[in-house]
Amino acid sequence: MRRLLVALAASALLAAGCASDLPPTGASAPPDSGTSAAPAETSAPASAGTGEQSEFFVQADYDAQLAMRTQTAEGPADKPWEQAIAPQMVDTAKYKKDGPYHLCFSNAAVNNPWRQVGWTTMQEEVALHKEIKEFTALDAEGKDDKQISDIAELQAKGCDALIISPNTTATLTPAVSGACPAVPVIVFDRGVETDCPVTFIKPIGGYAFGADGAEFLIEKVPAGGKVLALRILPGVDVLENRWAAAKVAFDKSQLEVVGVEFTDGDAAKTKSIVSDYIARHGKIDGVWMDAGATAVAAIEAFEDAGAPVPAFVGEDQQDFLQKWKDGNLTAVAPTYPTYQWRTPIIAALKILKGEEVPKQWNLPQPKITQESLGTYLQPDMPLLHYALCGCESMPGFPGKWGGK
Amino acid sequence: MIALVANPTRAVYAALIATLAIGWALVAFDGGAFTLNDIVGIQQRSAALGIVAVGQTLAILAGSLDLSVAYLISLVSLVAAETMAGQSSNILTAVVVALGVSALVGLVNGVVITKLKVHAFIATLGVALVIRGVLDHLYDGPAGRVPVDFQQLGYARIGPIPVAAILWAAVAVAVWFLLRRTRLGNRIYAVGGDVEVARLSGVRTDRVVIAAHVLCSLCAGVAGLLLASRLGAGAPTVGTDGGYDLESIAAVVLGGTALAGGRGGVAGTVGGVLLLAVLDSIFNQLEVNSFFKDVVRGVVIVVAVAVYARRTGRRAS
Amino acid sequence: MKRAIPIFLVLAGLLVAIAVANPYFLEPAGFLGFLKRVAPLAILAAGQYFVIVSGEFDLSVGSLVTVEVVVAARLIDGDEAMTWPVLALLIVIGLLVGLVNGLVTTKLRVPSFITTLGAMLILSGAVFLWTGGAPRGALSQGFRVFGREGVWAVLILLVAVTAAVLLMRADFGRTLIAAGDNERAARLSGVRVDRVRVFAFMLSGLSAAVAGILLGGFAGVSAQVGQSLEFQAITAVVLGGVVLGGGRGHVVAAIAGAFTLEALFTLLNLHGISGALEYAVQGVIIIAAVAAGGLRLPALRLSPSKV
Amino acid sequence: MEDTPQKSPAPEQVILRMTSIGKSFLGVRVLRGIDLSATAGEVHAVVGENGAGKSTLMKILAGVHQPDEGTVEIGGETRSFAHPVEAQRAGVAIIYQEFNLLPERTVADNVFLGREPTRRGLLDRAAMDAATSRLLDELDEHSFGPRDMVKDLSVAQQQVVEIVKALSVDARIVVMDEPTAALAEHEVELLYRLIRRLQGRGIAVLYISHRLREVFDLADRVTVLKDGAHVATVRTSDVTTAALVKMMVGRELDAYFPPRADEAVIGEPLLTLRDAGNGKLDGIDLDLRAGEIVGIAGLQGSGRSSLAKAIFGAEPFTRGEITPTRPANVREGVAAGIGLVTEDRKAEGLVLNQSVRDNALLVTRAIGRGGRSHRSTAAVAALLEKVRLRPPRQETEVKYLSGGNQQKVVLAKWLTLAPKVLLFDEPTRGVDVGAKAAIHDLMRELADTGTAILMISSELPELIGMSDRIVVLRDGRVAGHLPAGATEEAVMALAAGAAGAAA
Repeated sequence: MRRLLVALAASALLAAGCASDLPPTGASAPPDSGTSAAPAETSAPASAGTGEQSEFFVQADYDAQLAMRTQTAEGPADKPWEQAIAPQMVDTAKYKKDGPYHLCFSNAAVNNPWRQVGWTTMQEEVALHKEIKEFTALDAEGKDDKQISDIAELQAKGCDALIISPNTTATLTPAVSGACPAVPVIVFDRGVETDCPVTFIKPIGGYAFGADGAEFLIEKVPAGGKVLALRILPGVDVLENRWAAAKVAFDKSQLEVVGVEFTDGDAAKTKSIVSDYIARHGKIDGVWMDAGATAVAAIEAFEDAGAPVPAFVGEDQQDFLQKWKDGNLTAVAPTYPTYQWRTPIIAALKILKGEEVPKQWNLPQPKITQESLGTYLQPDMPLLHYALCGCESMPGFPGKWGGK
Repeated sequence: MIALVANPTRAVYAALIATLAIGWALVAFDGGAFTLNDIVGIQQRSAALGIVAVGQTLAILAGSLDLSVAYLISLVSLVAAETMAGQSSNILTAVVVALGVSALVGLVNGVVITKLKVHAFIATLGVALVIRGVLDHLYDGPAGRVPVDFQQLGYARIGPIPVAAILWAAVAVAVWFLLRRTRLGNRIYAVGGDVEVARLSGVRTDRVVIAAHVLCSLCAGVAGLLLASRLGAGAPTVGTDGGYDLESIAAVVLGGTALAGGRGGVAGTVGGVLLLAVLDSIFNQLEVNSFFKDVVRGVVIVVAVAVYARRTGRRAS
Repeated sequence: MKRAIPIFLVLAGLLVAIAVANPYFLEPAGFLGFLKRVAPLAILAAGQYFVIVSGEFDLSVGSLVTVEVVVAARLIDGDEAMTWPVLALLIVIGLLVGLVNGLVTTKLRVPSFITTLGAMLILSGAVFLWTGGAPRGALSQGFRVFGREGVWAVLILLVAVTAAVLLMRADFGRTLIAAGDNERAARLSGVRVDRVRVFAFMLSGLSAAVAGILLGGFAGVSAQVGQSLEFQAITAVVLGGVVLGGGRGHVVAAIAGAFTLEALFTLLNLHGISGALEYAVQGVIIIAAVAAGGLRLPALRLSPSKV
Repeated sequence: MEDTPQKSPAPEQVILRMTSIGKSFLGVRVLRGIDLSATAGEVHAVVGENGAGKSTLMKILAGVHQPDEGTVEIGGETRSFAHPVEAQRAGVAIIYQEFNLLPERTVADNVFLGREPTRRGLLDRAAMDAATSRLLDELDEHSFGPRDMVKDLSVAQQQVVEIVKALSVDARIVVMDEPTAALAEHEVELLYRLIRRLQGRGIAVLYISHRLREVFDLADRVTVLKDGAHVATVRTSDVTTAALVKMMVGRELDAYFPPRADEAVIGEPLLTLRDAGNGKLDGIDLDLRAGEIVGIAGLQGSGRSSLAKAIFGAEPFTRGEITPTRPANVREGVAAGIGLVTEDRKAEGLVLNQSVRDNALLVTRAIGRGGRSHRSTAAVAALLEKVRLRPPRQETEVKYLSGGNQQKVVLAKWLTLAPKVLLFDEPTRGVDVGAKAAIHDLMRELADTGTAILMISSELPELIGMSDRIVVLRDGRVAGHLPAGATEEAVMALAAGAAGAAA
């Protein structure tokens, strides 16, 4: 099949007598054989109210991620961004060259606080390394098409390594495949459906995130308690995975999921939805969220309704942590650490120095609990700061991140 | 200089050349240089917006406008990619189906505006919402797969010229030809200039407006196909992420076409799109952040239209 | 006012349907919650009404709402003492943006669609340029009170509605609608057409400032707080039977349009038609409402007619 | 009148025959039992006062309106037109006062709009240009070509474009609605030549005009309408101007006008112009005195409306001495107590979608004069009573009123100003007879209470009947002064210049 496509592509090229920026590999395989894994279990107890299992659910990935939570990461203990869980190292000798280096970065967007914190962190990481003489970054502004052009443009800039944070998994795959032969490619955050990048850096993943929160609620909320699940929007793989894992956990539990709602990540909408549920059900015993950006708005809905704030799942965003501490809440914060923005720079330098790197670089993905809250909450950081930036010891801290 | 400003089309090209020159200098000062790759980038970057804007020109010339193009682009990319399902043999069917869907949306826009007498702003905004609802309901994320053959549309080049740019040029020339050399084109200007005059001259004005909308939607459909070929799949947010609705209107107006209709043309629109693309490219070279870009873009659009308004104002008084 | 009757019937129907589906709605707290939720959009609709009835558009209000909230958060930065000065500043910003929109539209004769489209890009770009991409700082509790406590929101809504009605009955309002109806006749009667239009834009800017204060108060700082509010506001106004192109429609009907839109969302949510199809339903209803209104526009007047 | 000798043209030559045409709008009968016929090569004038029904009749012929009664035969066939285009296809071309042209398009584009020739499916611009050129040549028009933009043409040239458009559809009937209204004197001559050429091609020309001189110059026959009814159709050679005027007016001139001002009532000048001028006017000397109605006569384009607009401040004077105030813009004019009742009520006088009340208070509100009491329902009721609006409903939208009532609302608007000077541009155009008298009475009452009034009118009987003094303009200058009760001939002689004082 693939050969046929390649042949077709080749003949098309010949026929047109023209050049193409299209990668000749054609349809490429996903990085892991996840798609061929057994179909997800879709049966759920009707009472759970969690609906059908997501079509994004892949059992093998789920199992792998949940297992990774308990595995010990290799690497320096005080630098989680340099740690890797169960690394399969690959040789990078063929990329070895002398510095100084020109690194390039195609960024999907800087359109939300998480990316903002990450982007700042990455720039500071670059500043730490004298051997990087030039760092060229293009912002795709959340547009797939622009990112495809950006990647093509960066390839012509004589980059020694190309870091890509893809805007969308499926649609950026051809562009990434196209860049691989020309330059060592490092992909992080969202993945692509090809294994051509030298390394793919990510925290453990969405299943672990979702499960961390759900397990917390199952532990804290008495049996029969009502749980409200708030999701940002459907269709984003990372977010789908978070919910899928939570769903699996809830389905096995004695909790009643009274609703699964989409908030568009809009604080006002979140607050309205939660208010409606409080009004309708009188009492909500737990709130699960697939991202913490609107957690505070959801908490406020309880405050404004004069209801006690139930067990909450948030994220490592400063405003939530602050609220948690001030309100002495029962809460947990799974994280999708922004320190992963440091790793690609480190990885790029390793590659260019010929040091081996993990093929899939699984970063540890801690969750913030009541016990560790004190260590992560830094009072003088802005409300939309993400605590797991791993940036506290960087020279620009805290000013560059807007802190005081 | 006065002569340049006297004609919006000439003005926008003058601005384009000036921007290129200034951009070149700035980039050189910054230690970079415009390469062949950047030129290719500009063409690639502008092709999709260019095609949409050429279509939007038709709607605006006819005294209307179309806010539904962005969602239509997403819809078309999905319809095409799903119909192709990775098979080269399905390409033709997919293109036909995709363009059929586009034409249908254009027809609905046109009919709602002319027969139900709903203001174009509301009509196309309403249709946009309907498409959005359908998209959200049916699709969770990228879907379908575009075969490699079809991806050539988005990636192949003939020498330094990307096929996408050739497609854009072809669409622009076709629409230019339509406006200059066909009855429909003539009547689009007439209807946009003065509906009553056109009606009294025997022009079936409703049909002209509907035709303009169908063509506008077809252009959006072509852009959707192009984007699907670039992405290798259909994506429910590709149209809105690109901001093709308001940006295409901005490009048209930047090109000197009057928002009220009846005056302007494709040449100006092409200039407007290229101007935006060159600005983009320069900003990319200088790694200016996207917020600053928005500010500059907003200023450029308002200033350009203010300059054109001064021109027509002087003539009127 | 006669043409406004349908919107009130539709609104009444929707409210009854909501009450049937959710009796809590009839309790004071439930209804207060609804009012609190409607308030920002209703105020924006009132502001947008002034602009539309004068024959123009204001697409910049969504961005402006975001700007207001982001500016407030950065300047207040959790400091209660800053609350009042910043509130005053927000009002000034709203009025100033309206002033610029109005002057560019009337004096430079740029169609308001383009002026405010440009303003939309400039505002959102500029504010994030200033804050480095994401909102910074924090709102004070004093600031949050207006949006969080239903009583305040409802009070502000009442004041806004009353002010809007009084303005439309005053000389300003009557000359504004006259300018939207027939600019030339208004000019030849001594109406300062440009000035009343500029005021209309300033009122729209002011409404965005107030809506921003309410929305920021309601749910806190967010970068997308104002997203697509401009289209919602225009939709609400048009639902109220106000004609794009100017000169016709009542401000109370425009505000009722906002209530209707919000009631529609609430009802769709109650019936589980959230997210996806909500938009489709909204789209169909807007077109149907305008078409059923039998509005006949002589021409698409997107640009100010020349005199 | 009906028994005026009338020789029917030979039937085979008759191109148009309208029989017993009747039409009502909203229950008001505007036309009844109208007969009209035209033969090939004939110039047939249609005359009548404003509101006589000329325009409605022509719109029926053009397919804009459909008749309630009667038939339209063209070339012997009974036709009914649902749409203007059908009338056009049947060979009826209408040249409206306001041209139906697209300023942003070329002459050829305009001529062939809606019927563009094609070759192999493509627009044949060469053919369009050639055909347009040919027609322009035939009309002996060489001052512009097919490729020129219409916006760059003069009014007279645009009229030629309209005529070329009519010729290009092989029109058999060409209707011209007040074609000389916007033309300068020398351009009128050219128009005459054009019309003769149309005649020569066997086209029937229906010529609608107020100007009896033109009627006698051009027309073979003339049909007189009055109050929506057919009065007579006569050969121009069989009738005198006086007889025609009598048929049109149907009454003694003075019968309907309020008595003129007493010398005693006329007071001090409230406005004095000395050597005033701007782009369109030059060397104007004029006094407007309290209690006096000054009539301004002149052909269209002589600067009558410009004079009113200049005094008002809408198109201000740029030179000369104007006392006591020289408004630089409308607001200054209004603030100085000057009001202007514009010629085009709908476009310039009223905000049609607003209520009677809103319109009546528009000026008050615009200048923010007076307190709340001025805006009270009672105050507006008193105002409407003063202008005799019937019925005096305040909340009715103005667009639903008759022309006469609309004009009364315009008047009410200015009365709130208690104007020192009130300028009337065609105050009774499109107003029915009853309302006309009421408006005339109101004007006189205003004058009697000390307002200085300037009145522009194309209707000489009205001008003569109302004015205490007449100033005649020609080409933007004062051509002469006439006392009250001057004859129409005297006015026309001055207006058209001695040489042109025919008829």
